[in-house]
Amino acid sequence: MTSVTLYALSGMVVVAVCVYGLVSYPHLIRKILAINVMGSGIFLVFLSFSRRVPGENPDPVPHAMVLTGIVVAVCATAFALALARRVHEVTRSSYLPEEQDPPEEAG
Amino acid sequence: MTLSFWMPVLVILTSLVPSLVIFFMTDAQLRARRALYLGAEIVKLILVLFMLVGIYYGAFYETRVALLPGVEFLLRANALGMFFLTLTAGLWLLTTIYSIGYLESSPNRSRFFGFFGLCVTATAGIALSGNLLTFFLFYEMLSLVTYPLVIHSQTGKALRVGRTYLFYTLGGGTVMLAGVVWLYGLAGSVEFTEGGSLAGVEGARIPLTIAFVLLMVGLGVKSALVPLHGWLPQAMVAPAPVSALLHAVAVVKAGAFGIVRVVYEVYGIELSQALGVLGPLGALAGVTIIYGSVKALSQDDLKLRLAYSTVSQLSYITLGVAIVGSASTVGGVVHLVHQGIMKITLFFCAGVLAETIGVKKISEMNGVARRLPWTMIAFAVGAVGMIGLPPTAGFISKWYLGFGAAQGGAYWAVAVLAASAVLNAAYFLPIIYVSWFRKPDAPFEEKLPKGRFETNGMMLAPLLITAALALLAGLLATLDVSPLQWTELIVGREFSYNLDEILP
Amino acid sequence: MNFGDFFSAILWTSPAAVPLLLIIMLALKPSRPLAEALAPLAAAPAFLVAVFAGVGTVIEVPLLLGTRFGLTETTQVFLLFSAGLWLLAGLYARFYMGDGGPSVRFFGFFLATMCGNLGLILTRDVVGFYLFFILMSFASYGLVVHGGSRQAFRAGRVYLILVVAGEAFLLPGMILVSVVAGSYQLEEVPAAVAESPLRGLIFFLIFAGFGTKVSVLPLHFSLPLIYPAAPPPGAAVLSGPVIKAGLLGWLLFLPTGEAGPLFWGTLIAVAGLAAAFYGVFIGLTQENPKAVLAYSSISQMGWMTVGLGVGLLAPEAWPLALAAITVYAAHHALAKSSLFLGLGVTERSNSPRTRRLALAGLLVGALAIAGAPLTSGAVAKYSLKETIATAPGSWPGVLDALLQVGAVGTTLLMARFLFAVLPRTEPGKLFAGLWLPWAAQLGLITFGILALPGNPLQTAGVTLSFSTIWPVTLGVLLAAAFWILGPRMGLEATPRVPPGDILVPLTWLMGLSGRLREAGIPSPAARLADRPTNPRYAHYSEKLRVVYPTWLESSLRYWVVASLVFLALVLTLTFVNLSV
Amino acid sequence: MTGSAIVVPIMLPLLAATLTFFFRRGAITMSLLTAAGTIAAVVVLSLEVMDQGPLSYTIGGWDAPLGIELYADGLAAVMLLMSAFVGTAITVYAAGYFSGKPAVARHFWPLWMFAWSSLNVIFLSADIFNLYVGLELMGISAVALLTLEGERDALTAGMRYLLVSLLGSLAYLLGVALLYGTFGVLAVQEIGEQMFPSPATWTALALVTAGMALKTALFPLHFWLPPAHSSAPSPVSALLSALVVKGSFYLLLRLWFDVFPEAVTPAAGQLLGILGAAAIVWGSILALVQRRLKLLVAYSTVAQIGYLFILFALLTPEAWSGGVYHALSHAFAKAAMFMAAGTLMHALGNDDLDTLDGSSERFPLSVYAFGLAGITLMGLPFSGGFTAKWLLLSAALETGQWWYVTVVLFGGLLAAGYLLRALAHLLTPTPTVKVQHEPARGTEATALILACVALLLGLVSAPILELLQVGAPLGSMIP
Repeated sequence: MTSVTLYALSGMVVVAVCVYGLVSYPHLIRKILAINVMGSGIFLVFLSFSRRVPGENPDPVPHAMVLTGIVVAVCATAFALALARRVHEVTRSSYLPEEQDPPEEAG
Repeated sequence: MTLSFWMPVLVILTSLVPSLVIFFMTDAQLRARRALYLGAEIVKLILVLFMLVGIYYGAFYETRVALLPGVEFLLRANALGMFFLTLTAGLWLLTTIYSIGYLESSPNRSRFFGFFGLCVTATAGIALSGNLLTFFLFYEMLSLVTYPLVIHSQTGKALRVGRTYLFYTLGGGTVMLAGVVWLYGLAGSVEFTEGGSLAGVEGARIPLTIAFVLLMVGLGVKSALVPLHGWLPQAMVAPAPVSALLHAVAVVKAGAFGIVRVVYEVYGIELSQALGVLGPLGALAGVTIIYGSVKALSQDDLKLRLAYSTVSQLSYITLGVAIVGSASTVGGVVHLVHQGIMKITLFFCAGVLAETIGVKKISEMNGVARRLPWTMIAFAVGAVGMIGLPPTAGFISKWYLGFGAAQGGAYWAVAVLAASAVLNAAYFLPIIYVSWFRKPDAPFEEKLPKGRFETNGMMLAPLLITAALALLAGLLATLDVSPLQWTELIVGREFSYNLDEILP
Repeated sequence: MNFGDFFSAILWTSPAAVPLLLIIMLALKPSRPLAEALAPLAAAPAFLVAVFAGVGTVIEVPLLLGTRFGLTETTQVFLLFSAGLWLLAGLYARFYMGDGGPSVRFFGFFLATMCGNLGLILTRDVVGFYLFFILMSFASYGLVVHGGSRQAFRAGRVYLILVVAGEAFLLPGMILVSVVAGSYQLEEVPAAVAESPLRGLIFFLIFAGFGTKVSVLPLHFSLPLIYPAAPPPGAAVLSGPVIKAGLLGWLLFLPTGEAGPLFWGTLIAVAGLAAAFYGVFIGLTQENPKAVLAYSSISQMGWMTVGLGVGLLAPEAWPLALAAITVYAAHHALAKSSLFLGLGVTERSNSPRTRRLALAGLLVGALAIAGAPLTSGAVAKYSLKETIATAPGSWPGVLDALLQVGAVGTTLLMARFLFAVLPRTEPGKLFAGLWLPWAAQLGLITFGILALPGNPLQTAGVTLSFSTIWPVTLGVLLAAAFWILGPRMGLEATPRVPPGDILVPLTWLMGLSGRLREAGIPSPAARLADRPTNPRYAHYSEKLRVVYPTWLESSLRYWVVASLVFLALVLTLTFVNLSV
Repeated sequence: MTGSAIVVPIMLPLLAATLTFFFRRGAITMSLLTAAGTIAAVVVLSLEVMDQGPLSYTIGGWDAPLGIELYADGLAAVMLLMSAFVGTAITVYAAGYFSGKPAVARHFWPLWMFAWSSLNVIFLSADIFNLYVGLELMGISAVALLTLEGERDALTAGMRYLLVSLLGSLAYLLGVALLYGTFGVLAVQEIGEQMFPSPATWTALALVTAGMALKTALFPLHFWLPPAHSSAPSPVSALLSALVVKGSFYLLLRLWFDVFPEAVTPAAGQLLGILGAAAIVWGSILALVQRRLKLLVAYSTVAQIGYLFILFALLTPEAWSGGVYHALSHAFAKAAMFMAAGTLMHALGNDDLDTLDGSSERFPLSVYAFGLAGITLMGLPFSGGFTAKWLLLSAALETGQWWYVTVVLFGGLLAAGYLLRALAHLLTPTPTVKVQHEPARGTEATALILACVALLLGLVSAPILELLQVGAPLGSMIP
């Protein structure tokens, strides 16, 4: 297993874990975190591709993309956190409305 | 861009533009509105007559614009279209005069006249459509612009009915659209041509048959073929001029006109016969004729009775189309106009009764002829025409229909006509009877200020004119300007029928 | 069109056009007095045409589908007696219709009926005939209901139903006739019908269609209602020219003079015989003199029908039959309407002298109907007898005997009529205008025979044969016997059949569904329609429409669901691509 | 026009976003000027495309992969035209709508300009990573706009929307990573040329498609849309429904037809088509049971989005054009509809259908706008919706997939059903119509004009369709 594959696979594992987190934890902060970390997992996948051809200089493009991606992710996370706070202020709850009631009751 | 190109457009614009302008007028700008409206109508009528003469002498008017790549918007004046257009333009003028009298003091007149004009625009478009798509465009437009007229009073009932109306018409339109698209797929472009534009399509019998059924469903809704007629009696909540226009010219006639177009100028009579679709269509028309009449018998509401009568009468046109033969075709097509002038007379009368003395039910009509003799004379003329008695226009239609049917061996159709005559008599004669021979139960409630005539002159004049026309169209059927002669021209020129089968 | 053509068009259409013109003048206030004054004379142009215009000319007028006018020998006779009767009835009506002058409405309908009646005789094409026939049929409704009583309106309704029913037969009949003839010209109709494969159908339609007017059994039931309802001048034209129009319809449209199945002739002859005797039997039970006359008309029309049947049985002798029917029609029109006019005079006679005179007049009319010697009735019966002789097989013997028996019956019926008139009188003013037209008519039916072609003395002699004398004598004797002996033997209580006879069970049948409904037995259709919506369905519908979709929709919003759906989509898309 | 003008539709709103953030006073003027400038630039660009075929431009002369390459073909031009005209109308409407709410307006203008800019970025970008950036920017600004007024429903809906949007974008990003890993390039055209089916490309396709389906709210991933679109301030509802969902749809269209055509199987297209058909039915059914006007309109969006996806199943030039044309006319009509609904809601206090009874007496223009927009949504002549439907139907019949014919036609009827339900309320006269706020000047007219344009789109479809054929992936439908 090359390092490239290792990186890529571990990135995918991170993504998968985060998807699980996003799905199963109703708390907003956890969800936001899951998404944030999921972004990092994808960046990991990206970076793994920068050394596609062994022996050559690493491809700079994924770096540029990851940098841009990080900026975007930071913005998004910041905005999401701010929004979550507002939601909490207004609704006195850190959950989305449908997640507050146990699903079986709603059904 | 020549005269030939612009004439059809002009005819449509003469009603479209004033209607749009009227939306922006207040109810108070009465005089300006009337002047604009009547002016437009007269201009339109002149244009139509100009074209009519032109067509008679073989002129050619066509507007062709690409709508989609490969799909054209085509307006073309031919004899059949002009026939319908003339009816539209003429009755529009009369209906407008009538509505001016009818709606003297009601609110939202600008809206009313605006949509009214749009309705006529759509009908003119239908008349001038040169291909199936253009026809469909105006056909759907008609459904829409009539809706505000149906719900004009905006009562809960009117809105409910409006909804029913739209469901029927839009539903029909949707089904029809499938047929239209399919035909375009099969034939490339479906223009209305003499002998039928699909005549050259090889094979594809099943798709053609299905498309025919789809088209007939769409057209059948408007022309109120049973079982698609449910909306028509309900639509009676509309003001009388609207009912008049709905029943005589615009909506129902558009459907019937479409059936004529589709059978003769899209499929062509030979293809239609080969597909075996005319038999069921005729049977359906026959059922509708009887069913509508039977239902009319039990209605006490005058307008409702007239509505069911329309259901029945409309199918004469379909019947004429479905029976192969020149005489029945003439009978069916001429009924487009004949039924129009007769039914509009009846609705005008119903409106006068309601507006002048508040009579809406037949059970309230005892002795109304003493109060409104001229109106009831006109009513009687219309009713006699509906029964199909000579010398009215209705007789001519029925005679030709029966004649053609008998010539073609469709004796069942003759029987249907006879039965229908009896039923028509059974629901019209009692009305004439109570209005002329019974004594009024109580003094009539006078809803209009006393004037020179028995009712508002603006309402009286149109109905007398249409009644006279209904009489003259029958009496002078041999004259060159009569609807009958024009129909024979159409049938001979555009449907390529041999007119020798028709007796001189 | 040159002036000559134009003039002849005016001339030929005037019998129909003048009444129409007068109707319009009546409708408009300014010209009303003039129209009222002229209305009684409206039939004058027709009379002039009948007398002076020749047979054979046909002119075309561009009305409807092209209408043709003209006269044949038969229609000339029809026009002659019809126009004459219209004139007389018009003059009579002018004076009869109340002190305030004749009512505008009556004359409106009178003129319209006249227009139809005279028009149909003059017209030479199918459509024109149909037009005028319809006009006449519908317009006479106004004459029927003129009195405005409940009975009048009931009679009118029954009459209209029959008219409409007749229309239902006529329209297809006319259409088929035109189709098989390939022409609208009446001249070509009989031969074309006879040769057509559809002749059976056409025959039936025409027979039934005009049968409603001729009052052939069982379409006869309106007559006993409408005659009593209509005022005397109205009844006079209804019983005279109007009812004969139906007969004329038969003459013109049935395949007369052509070899056809004998079945038709038999059918018609039998139908005629049935009506001839049925009319007598039911008529004898009537109390109202006008109803008696109505049944007499049914009976007499039956005899004319017999003539037609014989004519169809023996096509080679058709001219003879035609002549007989025509003479009979003219006679009956004159005689029967004279009785109605006379009834009016009698009712208004308030002095014993005038009353006696009036009764004497009625007696003359009644004798004419009975076929007494020297009256038009005798001539009519004689010509019918001659026709009967041409019938094939054993028909002549049977018919001849029946004709004699019928004559006895008719005499009895007339006697019944006279007895019924005796007690009746209505106060009113008796004008000379009522007497004169009536007297003219009586003159025509008695001395009119002298005007017939041929030697007048010979004609008179013919009417004096034994066969005309004995039935009348026997009838008179029988009647006298009844009159004298009846009360003593308790024969006064003859069974009373209500006027319209079979109408009674018919109305009962027609009203059955209504009565059932009133009795609380709904029709199946009504039962279906009345079923209320099951609330349970409404509940389910609400669930299906609103509750379930909303629930499903909100459950999609759970993250678990949403994410799983998302993942499922990703996987499906991958799988879908892999799989191919 | 020199090639550099292609950046105007991106730069101008971006500039305006910055300026309006700092200078609140002239925000409206600046936005209107931006709108006018964008329209001008877009029209010129479209004429150019029509004239010369697809244009491409590298910003600052930096070539890919590091530079930013812009590309405009017929599809992009049509989308730009859509965003320019609808955007301008939204600007005008918002100027009136927010006139009484300076605090909200202050944030609205920069965010709106930002969203507009990012939308144009998506339409013009020629490489898949830039598309990601545009997508994220659009998503975030959309959520921010949605939560502007800070109401409870809007906040929770916005939160949900944000999470969904991020998930979708990340799925897309992962797809981009896989593509880059496979091909080593980012330019749309180049990947498209090299494309071959492989597990990596399949996975990438699946991720990208699912991500975009989520962001476009394709059934059954539409759950976030109705609450979000219905609770937003009305101009925002309009721009979300009309434009933002079209952004992600556009992306999907680009990728499927320009990047993945070699890897896509018909079965995948059928899957999307079937989901689209389901969306039409499901969205309509839900719209039929709504009690609130804006929710009804939002569910109508769910249904209308379904039409867009049918083209993936039909895969003919007509279907492709029809789908795009539907996106176009829907943008105009839905914006008009949300504007009209917003006017009524604002004026009458809430948007319960019962409350809206009789609004036609007071606000005829808005009700007309609603009705006219409805005509387009129902797909009736002469509207743009009809043209779209016509094309889709002919394609469905041509390919023999008659069930789509049924769905498309039936969808029109269902649309008529729910719109008439709303209209019936608007038209029912009631004696008590309590007007809380008079609508600001021009808001009603804007909605009406948009609705009219949506209607007229049917009449002028020939030139637009012609423009659309420039560089069309499936080949031109014009013979």
